[in-house]
Amino acid sequence: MAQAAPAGAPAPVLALEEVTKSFGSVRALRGVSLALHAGEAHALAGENGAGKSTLIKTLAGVHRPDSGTVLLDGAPVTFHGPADARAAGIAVIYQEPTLFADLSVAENIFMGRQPLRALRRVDHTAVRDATAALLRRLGVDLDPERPARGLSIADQQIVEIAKALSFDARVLVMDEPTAALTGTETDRLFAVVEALRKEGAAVLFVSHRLTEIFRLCRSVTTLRDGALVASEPLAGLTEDDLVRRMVGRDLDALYAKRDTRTGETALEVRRLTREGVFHDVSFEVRRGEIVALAGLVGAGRSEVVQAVFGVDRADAGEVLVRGAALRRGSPTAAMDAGLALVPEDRRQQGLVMELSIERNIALTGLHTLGRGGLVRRAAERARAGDWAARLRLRFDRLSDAAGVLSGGNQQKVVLAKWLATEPEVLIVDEPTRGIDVGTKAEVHRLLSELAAEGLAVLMVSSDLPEVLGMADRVLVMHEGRLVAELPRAEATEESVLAAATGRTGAVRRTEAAALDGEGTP
Amino acid sequence: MSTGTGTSAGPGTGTPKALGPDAERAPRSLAETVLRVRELSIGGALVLLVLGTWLANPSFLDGQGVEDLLLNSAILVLLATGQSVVVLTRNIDLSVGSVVGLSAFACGSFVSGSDHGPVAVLLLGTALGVLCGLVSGALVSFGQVPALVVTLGMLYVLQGVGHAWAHGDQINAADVPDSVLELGSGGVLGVPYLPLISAAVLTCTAYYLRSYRGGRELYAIGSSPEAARLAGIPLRRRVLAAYAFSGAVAGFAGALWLARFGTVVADAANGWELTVVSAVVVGGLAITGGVGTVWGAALGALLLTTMGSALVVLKVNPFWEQAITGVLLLAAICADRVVRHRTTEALRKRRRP
Amino acid sequence: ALTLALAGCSGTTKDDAKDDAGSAKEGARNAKADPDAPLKEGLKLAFLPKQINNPYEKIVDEAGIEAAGEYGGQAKEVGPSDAKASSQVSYINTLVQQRQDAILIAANDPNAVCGPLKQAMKRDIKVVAYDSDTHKDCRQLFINQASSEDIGRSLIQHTAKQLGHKGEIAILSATQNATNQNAWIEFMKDELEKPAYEDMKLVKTAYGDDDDQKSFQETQGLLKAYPKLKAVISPTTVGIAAAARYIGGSSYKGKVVLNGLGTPNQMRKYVKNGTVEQFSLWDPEKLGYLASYAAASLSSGQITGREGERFTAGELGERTVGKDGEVILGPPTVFDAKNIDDFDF
Amino acid sequence: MRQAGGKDDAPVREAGGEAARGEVAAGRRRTYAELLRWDTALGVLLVAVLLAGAGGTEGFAETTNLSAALNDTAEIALIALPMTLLVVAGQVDLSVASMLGLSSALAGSLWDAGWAFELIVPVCLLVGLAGGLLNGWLVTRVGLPALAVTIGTLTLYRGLASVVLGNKAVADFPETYAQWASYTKTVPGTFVPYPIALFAVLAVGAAVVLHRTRYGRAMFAIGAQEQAAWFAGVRVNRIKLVLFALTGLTAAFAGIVHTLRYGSARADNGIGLELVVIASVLLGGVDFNGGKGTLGGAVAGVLLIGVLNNLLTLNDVSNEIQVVVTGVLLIVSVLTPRVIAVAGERRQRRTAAT
Ligand SMILES: Nc1ncnc2c1ncn2[C@@H]1O[C@H](COP(=O)(O)OP(=O)(O)OP(=O)(O)O)[C@@H](O)[C@H]1O
Ligand SMILES: Nc1ncnc2c1ncn2[C@@H]1O[C@H](COP(=O)(O)OP(=O)(O)OP(=O)(O)O)[C@@H](O)[C@H]1O
Ligand SMILES: [Mg+2]
Ligand SMILES: [Mg+2]
Repeated sequence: MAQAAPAGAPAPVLALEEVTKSFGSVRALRGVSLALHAGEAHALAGENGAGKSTLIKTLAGVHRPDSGTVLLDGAPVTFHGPADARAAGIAVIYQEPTLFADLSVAENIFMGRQPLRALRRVDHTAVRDATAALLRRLGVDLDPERPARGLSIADQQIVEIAKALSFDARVLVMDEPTAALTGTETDRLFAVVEALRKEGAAVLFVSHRLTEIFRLCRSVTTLRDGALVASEPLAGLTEDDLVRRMVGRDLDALYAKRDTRTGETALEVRRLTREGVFHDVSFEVRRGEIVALAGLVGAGRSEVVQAVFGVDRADAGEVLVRGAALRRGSPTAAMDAGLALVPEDRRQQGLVMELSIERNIALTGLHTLGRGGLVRRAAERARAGDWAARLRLRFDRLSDAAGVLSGGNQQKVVLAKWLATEPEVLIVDEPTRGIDVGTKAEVHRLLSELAAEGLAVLMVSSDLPEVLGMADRVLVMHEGRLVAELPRAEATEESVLAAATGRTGAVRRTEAAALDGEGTP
Repeated sequence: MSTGTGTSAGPGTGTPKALGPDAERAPRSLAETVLRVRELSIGGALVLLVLGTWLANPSFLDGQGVEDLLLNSAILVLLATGQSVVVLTRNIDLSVGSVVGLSAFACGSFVSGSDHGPVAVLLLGTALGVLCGLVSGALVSFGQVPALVVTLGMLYVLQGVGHAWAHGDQINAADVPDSVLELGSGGVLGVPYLPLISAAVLTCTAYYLRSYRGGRELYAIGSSPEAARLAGIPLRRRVLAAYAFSGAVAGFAGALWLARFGTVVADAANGWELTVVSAVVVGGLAITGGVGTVWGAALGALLLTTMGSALVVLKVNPFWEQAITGVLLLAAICADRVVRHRTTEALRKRRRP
Repeated sequence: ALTLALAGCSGTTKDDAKDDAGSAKEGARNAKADPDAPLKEGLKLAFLPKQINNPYEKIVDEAGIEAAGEYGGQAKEVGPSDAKASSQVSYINTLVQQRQDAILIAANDPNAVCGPLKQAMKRDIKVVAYDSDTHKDCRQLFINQASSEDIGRSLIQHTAKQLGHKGEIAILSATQNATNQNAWIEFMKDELEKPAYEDMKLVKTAYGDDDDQKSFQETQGLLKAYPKLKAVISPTTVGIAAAARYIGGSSYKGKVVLNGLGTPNQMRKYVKNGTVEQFSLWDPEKLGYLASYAAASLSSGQITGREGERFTAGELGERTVGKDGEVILGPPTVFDAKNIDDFDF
Repeated sequence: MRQAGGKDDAPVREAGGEAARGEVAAGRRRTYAELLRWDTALGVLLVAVLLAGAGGTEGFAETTNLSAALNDTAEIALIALPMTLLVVAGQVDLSVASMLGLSSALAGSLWDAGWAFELIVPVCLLVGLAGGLLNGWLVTRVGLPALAVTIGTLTLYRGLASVVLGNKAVADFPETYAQWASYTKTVPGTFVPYPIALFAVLAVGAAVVLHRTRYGRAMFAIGAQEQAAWFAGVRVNRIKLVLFALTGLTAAFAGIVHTLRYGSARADNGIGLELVVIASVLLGGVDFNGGKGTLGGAVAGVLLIGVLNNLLTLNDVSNEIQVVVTGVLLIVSVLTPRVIAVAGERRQRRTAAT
């Protein structure tokens, strides 16, 4: 396969040559080569499980290649650990944020590289100030001294970005940094990355949002099943070309939302409040309807759906499913009533990483898999196998730990686990985070079909095209309050963004607000 | 243990992650209180206990009384300091009791009938402790095996070795040189050496943990070993060092034990591992690592020993002593937990009015 | 209430608990004693101390093992490293399995070891208790260091003399459940009832658990809690050593009397520096020696453990089995500044 | 270790087409893996020790010896069952030995007061249940870590035992019941004493619960990732509470067994037993961090320590050395699987490189 090095360019800053890497019987990388040049942004594309993260971890010194070489400035190097790669000026944003939950944001960013003062003591003030400056540059409002515990996935991602930007990297590697971000944050990130690139940094960028690839990068390497498909300039390629390279075939329309007739109210939320987090949130979702909950990062969307499902306890208000009030603070009660929640954080909330794929999928429906508390293994396996096939899960064995799956495939397991409960109301929080284009279409088709069959869907998503494409109705949150409700016809990028940023003048006052009046006895 | 790591499980447990992102906007003082509250509530309990006992029996705080209190807690404070450093890295060292016993006996046989000075004894004890710590540490960090199992194994191994070596022999105070015993009973300006030494070790450790990269990295490792690895922290070296430190402190404490008690059998500090761990836990260190300070652990140790002394001074029926200690212990950790929970809840509610 | 009553009627209560104790022993005892039988060669004896690494027990057992050499027997010491009530039991079982000729035991708990010892006697293994007794049905002989009554009363008598029969006293014992300790303490209390001691008051019994450090702190606590305390009696070697150390290093030195049971090597320093005036103890080596010979005589059939039987205990000369199979070593020695240098144990 | 029959260039299987073939291959691989598992290895080791003992040590293989040796592990074995479940669920109970002592002391003092033994047993069990519930309540409702809570109740329950019985030792329990707990009375036709027979039955029950029921699945999930379990609708708190209650109950029952077996009720019965129980469970390959382990492994761990100690004692190996052996075994138990894994990785890298 041809290397697409720009003619006349100097030796690449960082390159891989013929690298292979296996995990057990899974061959994640098979003879892959890649070259990153100073001042150039390069994209890495591929389906879920194609080997992108593995490649990145090889560059970062996390994995040692089984064979093949890593070249730094044209000379072969061996990284014995992430520390070596860092020392060589490689900054990495990993797909899954890995923060020190108990430490402050500032410490997280400067851990191991804190500025020092006399006697080699850590200069805490300098750490804080430098962090504040960084966060300002990224345009986020985070207290450098708050602990990382409790940050939403998006905020965690932002801290990771700040961490990577905080040192003068020669190579900046980003594994799906935007998966949890909304457009606003993505724009800021791109501006900063662009500046770095202009200063001469080499950039490697992974994303399943193809538009972002075209916006940021000049060339692209595509992987399929761990093997190199092509490494070429982006100029002249279309999104469809890229998809074809990734998937190996053509894809149909991306968003397959079917129009359906909505039925009676399935889920009703009345004046739900969790003090300090969200206030007076009221809305309803009907059978057959997909309702999107939009807003900026940190608007409180995830908090609302978690309270609805009962994993967090609301301070006031009630949740009704088919007219019956749910017991507060009990996910079990919610599940019994037919609710399902695909949570936002798959590593902490969605999956038990150490358990096998089949047990993860079975976890939500153990009582249906046997009698008298017993679990029939065959039933368990069948259920898992079924859903794995429906969601095109890539795995080695169903008895493998969920933790060894690629990010996108983990997300599919979470989806499978909840869809398998055959809920009547499905709440999904960032359902397609990290899922590749092909499967995303699949998921959307699935949601749409299920809605057509009478399922009520409440969807939190930061992916605006997804919101606009899928939702029958869009609810918009701003700073913990529901500020707008837009029917499909009125929902446009502008109207949603305007409401999400608090410019309420532009938005029709919501029905939900009107509902408040009658909701109060 | 996977308990309490940022889970919102259980309706009653509340969400430990409720520290607001906008904590900044809440009044500073409150936020600061929260940060310090761990040490505050335990310190408060300690003060209450001392005051209460003193009111009931004023001789509790006379010269001899204070001296006894300080002397009694000195060794436990030391051990708790060493243990905290290990616990911070999300590990545990159950072998400390055995290390103290072994070191005390080794130091005893070393000085018995000789005229070695205190410095030689302390060095010997420390060296022995470092050795034990390095073995546990190497197994945990390089062998990548669960700390609890390894150190429980080390507890047995060292205890067995110590007992087999002593085999019923005992070091008599009469054989220990006076210069060594002086270390245990003497003092400067009326303050005994032992608590001074403990305080010095404690302060240095606390300062290192707060103000040096190495110290901060210990917190990082405990908070998330995975993230620490990705951040390029030399994980294994740091964990090994933590164990070596804990071992060194335990070995050092063994030498002090000899100096203080003079009479030593191989099972000195036998069974102390759980006492040390409870001191650390009472002091607010999370057993899951990354949270707490050595000051807290020291306060926990002080609280435990003071409780024991206070009950005797209060003439509590000896059959009741242990039960009351248990209740007080539970009360202390519950109070600490409740206070912390209340504050974080209050903070959350002020986040977004 | 009804069910309670019913259960009370039909249930097993203490009164109908049957004790078949002694039947095993009776069987063994039916054998006739033959006072002229020679000591058998190659007897296998096992000493089972309370705790294997207790210095005092070690002295006793080593003397006993040495004695076995004199009459051509083989003795060994086995045992647990903690003084728990239950931990001796598995040792008894294995000793039975090893078909020892005799088991010599210092019982941690008179009841816990009873059943297994009976099993041993059923298999014709002789059982001799020493230092700390088990039930009289569960052994053939008990080698008592001194009669419990003597020990208890004389400790009070000595202390009273030192105090001039006046003042508050406290006892620092070992564990709450130590049988011999509790027996002595009972006799101490009984002695104190006498009119001669009406000005003396026992204010507290504290427990140092035979743990050096705990005993140390308990002493501290006693002196703090009872400012008028004039004397501490510690009838345990660990306790008295710890108490001596605390008192010797504190302001109480010379003001508070310390008496009890201790070994000369441990206490020498405190006698010399004036912390302790006197204390007492029997000779632990003789205890082991006597026990060893008693066990050999039993195994050789010279005696069966009945009252009045006689046997020769090597250098110690002839001894007579007393009531309930007790053999008494003799009165304890009182150690003070004058004689302490004559002893080394 | 390539997939049998799989195409070389299809390393990652998509569900569907190749499923059947893949499963067969996976099944075969799993049996190899099973052989390398620590708990299986431990079972093999146990058998080896038994055989070695029977061959080389006089008196070991006699039924009386085996009965006595087995019965000596009775309390540890009984408590190890719920403890295994607790540890799998990421919790721990250090107060078990104290609860054993409390139950024993209570039985003693009630017996001394003339109560019927048939009435004493349920009262002790109730107290055990209450103690377990207190532990569970503090963990689930107050939100304290299990280690901290049970270190506290370890002191409390032992203290209560001493309050109840003081320094008395009560004996003379009814012979009929004492017989049932003794090693001299065995299940007819076997050398298995009744406490161990009961343990065997309970062990089967516990194994079914842990490995075959949804409650067992939930325990694994809680131990591995509590928050994810809670999000999946697992009643985390309820399961923890029940486990703590069961542990307390079993500890109290073990207290009665202990009392009858030794014929002695004392406040200090079973002191220090908690670490032995935990050591046995951990030796059996149960992960203290939760989420991993098998009941069979824990049972093998308990029996191995018991049998090995008996064998060593019979061979006059001193107690000190036995302690060292236990320690070394513990260390080896965690080191071995690790060494095997690392060796496997090495081999894999070599084969991949060529
Ligand atoms: N630690 C591991 N152990 C075993 N298998 C692994 C491990 N890490 C990755 N894999 C496997 O390697 C393959 C490639 O995974 P990788 O994470 O690189 O995919 P990816 O391209 O990043 O996918 P995604 O877009 O979903 O993030 C997957 O089949 C995955 O299951
Ligand atoms: N338990 C918590 N404690 C403290 N802060 C929290 C907690 N949970 C969330 N937050 C913060 O509250 C805000 C609302 O979070 P939430 O996750 O609901 O936002 P969101 O609208 O879903 O956005 P995102 O896209 O980040 O998920 C965020 O700023 C988040 O950092
Ligand atoms: Mg990936
Ligand atoms: Mg969210």
